[in-house]
Amino acid sequence: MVLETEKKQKKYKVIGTRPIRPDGLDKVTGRARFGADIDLPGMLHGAILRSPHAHAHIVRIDTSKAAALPGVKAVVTNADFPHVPAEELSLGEGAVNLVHLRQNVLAEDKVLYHGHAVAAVAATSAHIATEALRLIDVTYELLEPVLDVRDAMKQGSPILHADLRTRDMGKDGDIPSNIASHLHFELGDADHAFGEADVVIEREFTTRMVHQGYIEPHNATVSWDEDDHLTIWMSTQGAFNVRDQMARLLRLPVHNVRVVPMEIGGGFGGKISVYLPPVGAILSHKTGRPVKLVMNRTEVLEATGPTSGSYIKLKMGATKDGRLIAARGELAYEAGAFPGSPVGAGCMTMLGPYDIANATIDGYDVVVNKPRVAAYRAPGAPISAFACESVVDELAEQLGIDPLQFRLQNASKEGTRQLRGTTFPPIGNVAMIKAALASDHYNAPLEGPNRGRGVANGFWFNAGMQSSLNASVNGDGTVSLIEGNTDIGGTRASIAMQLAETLGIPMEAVRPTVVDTDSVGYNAVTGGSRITFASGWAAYECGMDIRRLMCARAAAIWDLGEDDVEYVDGVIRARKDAAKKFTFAELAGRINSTGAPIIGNASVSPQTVGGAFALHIADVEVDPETGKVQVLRYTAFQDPGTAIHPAYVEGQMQGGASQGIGWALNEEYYYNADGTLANASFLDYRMPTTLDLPMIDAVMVETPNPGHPYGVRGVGEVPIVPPLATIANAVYRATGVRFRDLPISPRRVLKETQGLE
Amino acid sequence: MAAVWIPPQLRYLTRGAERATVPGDTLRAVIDALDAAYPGLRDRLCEADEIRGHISIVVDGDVTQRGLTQPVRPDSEVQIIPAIAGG
Amino acid sequence: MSERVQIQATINGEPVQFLAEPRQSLLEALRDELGMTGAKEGCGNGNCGACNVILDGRLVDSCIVLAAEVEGRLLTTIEGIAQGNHLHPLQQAFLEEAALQCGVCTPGFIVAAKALLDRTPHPTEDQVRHWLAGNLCRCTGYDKIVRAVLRASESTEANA
Amino acid sequence: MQAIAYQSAKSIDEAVSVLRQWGERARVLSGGTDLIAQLREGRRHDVEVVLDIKSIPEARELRYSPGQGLYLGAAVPCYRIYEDAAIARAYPALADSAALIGGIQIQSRAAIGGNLCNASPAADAIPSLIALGATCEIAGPNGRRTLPVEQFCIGPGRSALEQNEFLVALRLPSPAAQSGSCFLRFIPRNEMDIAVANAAVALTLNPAKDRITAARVAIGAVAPTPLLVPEAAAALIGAPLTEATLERAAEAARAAARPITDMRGSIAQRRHLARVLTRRAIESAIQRAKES
Repeated sequence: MVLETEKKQKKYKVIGTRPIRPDGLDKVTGRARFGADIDLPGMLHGAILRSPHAHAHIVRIDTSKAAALPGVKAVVTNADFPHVPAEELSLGEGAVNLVHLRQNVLAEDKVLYHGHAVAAVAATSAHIATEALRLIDVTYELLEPVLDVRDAMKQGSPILHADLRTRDMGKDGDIPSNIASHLHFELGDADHAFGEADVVIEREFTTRMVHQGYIEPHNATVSWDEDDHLTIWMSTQGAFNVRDQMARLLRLPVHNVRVVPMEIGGGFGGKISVYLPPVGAILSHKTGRPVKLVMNRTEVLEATGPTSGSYIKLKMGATKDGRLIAARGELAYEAGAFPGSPVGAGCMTMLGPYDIANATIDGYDVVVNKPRVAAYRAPGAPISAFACESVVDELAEQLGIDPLQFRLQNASKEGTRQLRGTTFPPIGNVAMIKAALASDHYNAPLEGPNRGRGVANGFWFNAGMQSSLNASVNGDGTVSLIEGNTDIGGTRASIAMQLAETLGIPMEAVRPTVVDTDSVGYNAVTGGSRITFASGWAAYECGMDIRRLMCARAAAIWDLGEDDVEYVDGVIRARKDAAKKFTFAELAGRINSTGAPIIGNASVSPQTVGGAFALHIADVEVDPETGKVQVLRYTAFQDPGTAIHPAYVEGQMQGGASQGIGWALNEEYYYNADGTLANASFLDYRMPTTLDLPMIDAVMVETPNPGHPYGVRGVGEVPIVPPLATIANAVYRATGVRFRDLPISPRRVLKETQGLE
Repeated sequence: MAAVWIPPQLRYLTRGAERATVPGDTLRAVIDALDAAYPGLRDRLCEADEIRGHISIVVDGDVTQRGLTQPVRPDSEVQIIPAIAGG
Repeated sequence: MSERVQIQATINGEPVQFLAEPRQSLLEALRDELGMTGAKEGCGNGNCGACNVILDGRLVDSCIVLAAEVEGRLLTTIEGIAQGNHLHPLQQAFLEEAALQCGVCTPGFIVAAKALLDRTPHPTEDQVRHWLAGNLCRCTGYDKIVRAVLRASESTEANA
Repeated sequence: MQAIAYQSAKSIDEAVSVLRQWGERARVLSGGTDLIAQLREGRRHDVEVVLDIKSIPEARELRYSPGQGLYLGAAVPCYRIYEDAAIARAYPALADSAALIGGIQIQSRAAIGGNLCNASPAADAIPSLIALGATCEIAGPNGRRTLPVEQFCIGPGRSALEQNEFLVALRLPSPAAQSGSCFLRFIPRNEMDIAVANAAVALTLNPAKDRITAARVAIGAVAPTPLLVPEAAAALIGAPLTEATLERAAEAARAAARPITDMRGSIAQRRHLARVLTRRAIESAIQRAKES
């Protein structure tokens, strides 16, 4: 359902429609080529030996028996990598230290988590490669692991990295620490404001590591040629990022590395950093043959992706009349084995839905003996929103104000100053909350015992970054669009639609193709909710480029000045002579008989991302005897700016909501005391099934982003921000118990409601 | 003159000042002017001739993708924040 | 390298002979020996449904079937759902309902839904959800998938 | 995974001779949903031969008659049980188990016999088999023998099968008139999980349907093996159908449970669930008995 806050004239022809996606046919017939579907002549299969321990020195690795197994062609360890300097490498958003990246890909002198890669084999079959792993003899000297963020921050805790110092806005501490960085934000005067508050609530929250849970495991097939050219076929959110990471890690010129992005079976942020390609590269270099590596599910869960477990202490204050005036927060996020948790975004998004003048927030990025975290859909924001939206809910309750009304009267709007110091451009927060207040769901009675309704809001920045693409006009009036962004959720459609809109032609006349890193200009990752925004903007610029070229060509044909020709609704016409006009297809048919081919080019780095808000409503029922929570009804509201392809916007909203519901209820990394991960399978890492979710109603409340030619805001990430607190607030109303530790699993519900440990 | 918000951790360099107004039509010029007023600030923000990897600079509400060449207007607001990642 | 054995089966209506190692799963044989890569491996232990095929009329996870077990049996894979260039109503409904995002679970869902409609031509939403509970999708929240299956079930062709 | 050989036996004798030849290095494949996953995950390095018993007539036969009871071949997949209306009516707890093991895909292959032989403490079929009084038919080098199903599991993953023996079939007695049974399990999701706890109840009512004349109660995932709980049955037999009776039986199940804490559940949670599930299963079994 699309609700518009401004009466939008029917100004678009393509935007806002729901065409079939260009890559759909291949995906419903099984023809689409994903990374694991690659098969090359002479290809070897790789496998990786992983640490059974959470924290240990590697004393010795004996690969001789494995190397002797018939069919094994190479065995490698970290020592096979060239040395790299300890420099930062930008991953588009955020950065990674090259040494840490290399140590994560294959452990150097220490293993830092259960599942940490230690050695790798290439063999003539995948089965032989895994057999060979059992023949590699590794001697470990065990160290005490530290698994919880609060333990890791304590003095005297086991230290993961002897050289790690706490970084504080560009300045480093002087003693070894597991606290990789400390962030500090201040807005107004929180101390003073708390003195003026009538109601103050302070609570503590914890969350566990959770995984993105993409269905397709990581994969990479690498061919290192004799002339040091490297080709990588893989599943990645950012082919150019992979190219740059590989060039730096392997000390190769960038143009020696070509990355071919295959279809990608989900990423959610977890397929940006590299895991397999560097290993595949050194195996291929050693054997002179292409090497294919595909993770199994256990490897995916043990050694890739999760987002942080956390501890948050949050205090908020409000006046009697229901004004939020002060917040103080302390956020500690687990980074896993290497620095880089999303605590900064957690701090900066937490208060985004509110106009709150005084806040002091501290953030801590903390290493623990668990896998290095990766980005996960609005990284950091769901965790802090869980805390904030729980406290806000409790404040509203204490003040006797309806929880949505309370959110409305404190809602951030254009001009509201945020914690990071910036003010909001036009945003849709208020309109969205009003739509939720007026909705059928919020006004429907919820009857029956053990049921409750919860709401929560969420904010995410969205990202801009670099996009490049080009498009060729074909003789029959069709357009071939070349782009460099992996299409995870329908972006071929949303980009092609913006080009078609700009050109005034049907979407079906545009054929988009995602190409490799040698075949199009630089593109940043498919992430940060940026593709429909930024690559869509590039499509607009590219379309405008084509329009100019088409007008110039028509002017030449008619012997007019370029200014005498205009482009209106897909028709190129002389301004002063109604008889002189071409449809797009007519002029396209004359391109090659009148001059050079017409190719539009665009490269952009837009910044005016607009910001996105989501508000969710959930009804739940709790079985008081078993502690199980069933979601009965769920509605997601969101401001997409302009929904280019509304069906895929709804899909993002529904998908984000369901990931968040899983996070709230049953998903968690379960560690044994020795630091081994106990539930590294889809059997015991409990993502929602069809029976765990209701239909998820998606309501788009459009407030166009003035910073985009078509008003687009990113839509992919923000829908995962509110569900954690939405569910917790609903369970509170069903049980009378506030759940401040996730997940709200049956075990935890029984513990909190019946004292069953 | 552009208004620069000084993050709390760097205020020891600005003698406690939360805001500084400095001239400059690019981010580089703004940071140079800041460093002239408050020596040491540039080193905390930049490495070689680039913004440090873990720091983002926001000009008029948007995280700059253009680094030190980012244009700055006389009425611009500039914030210095930790870099963030998106998924 | 263990001894490869010869296996004969009927796949998507065609008699097929192939060689496979006894340790290879049916999924591995389809993908690596027969080049039929439509079925995907998502978990390798029967907990996600991405590898679904229909074996003698029953829906199975091909990752936990040995290739050697299919000797003499009938298989339908995602590659055999469309009739030539004519999409199955389920495939058409998945496209029109936008019931896929990344698309990696899609072949499994379509094969599973086909097995459902083959025996229950007009399922309720509950029946669809129950039948598809062995197939994981992480992108969609299942909403549009369930709608697509229900929509396809309204098509008379789906029951042909 | 290591190289293996695959053998499909056509008769019990052929299967026994393969087992005699390979001993511990052979494993029996019925549905394969546990075994193949274990092999692929590297948890069965010792296996060199997989012996498929699906082609042995006695292992794939499913036969029911009200007089003879149920003959359930060890390799019969789950769906054949719940899709057979007469069997599902006579042995509702067994049908409950068959419909709860895995998703549809798993039920196409997984066999009740295989579920038993895997001997998981949390197995979804075993409590039902115990409650319904099943007997195991076992073949081996010394011929055939039978064993009450509650004696089959002797530890997590360990069964009473002797070297070179295998399970051919299960026999379940015909239910008496006015009988009902039910199997329930608790999982955090609604599909694709291992039971945190489970319970099966089979009982018979008197002709007036106001008293229980016979009962068997079994619980799972709360001890190293699924447990028969005679104390729970004793609490039911002859007692009036009151809340207090049900609670006494449920409490007996709770008392019999001796679970562990692991990633799937805690000791306190499992004991509690043993009580809740037992009581709910009794209620459902009574209802089914009344409707039978």
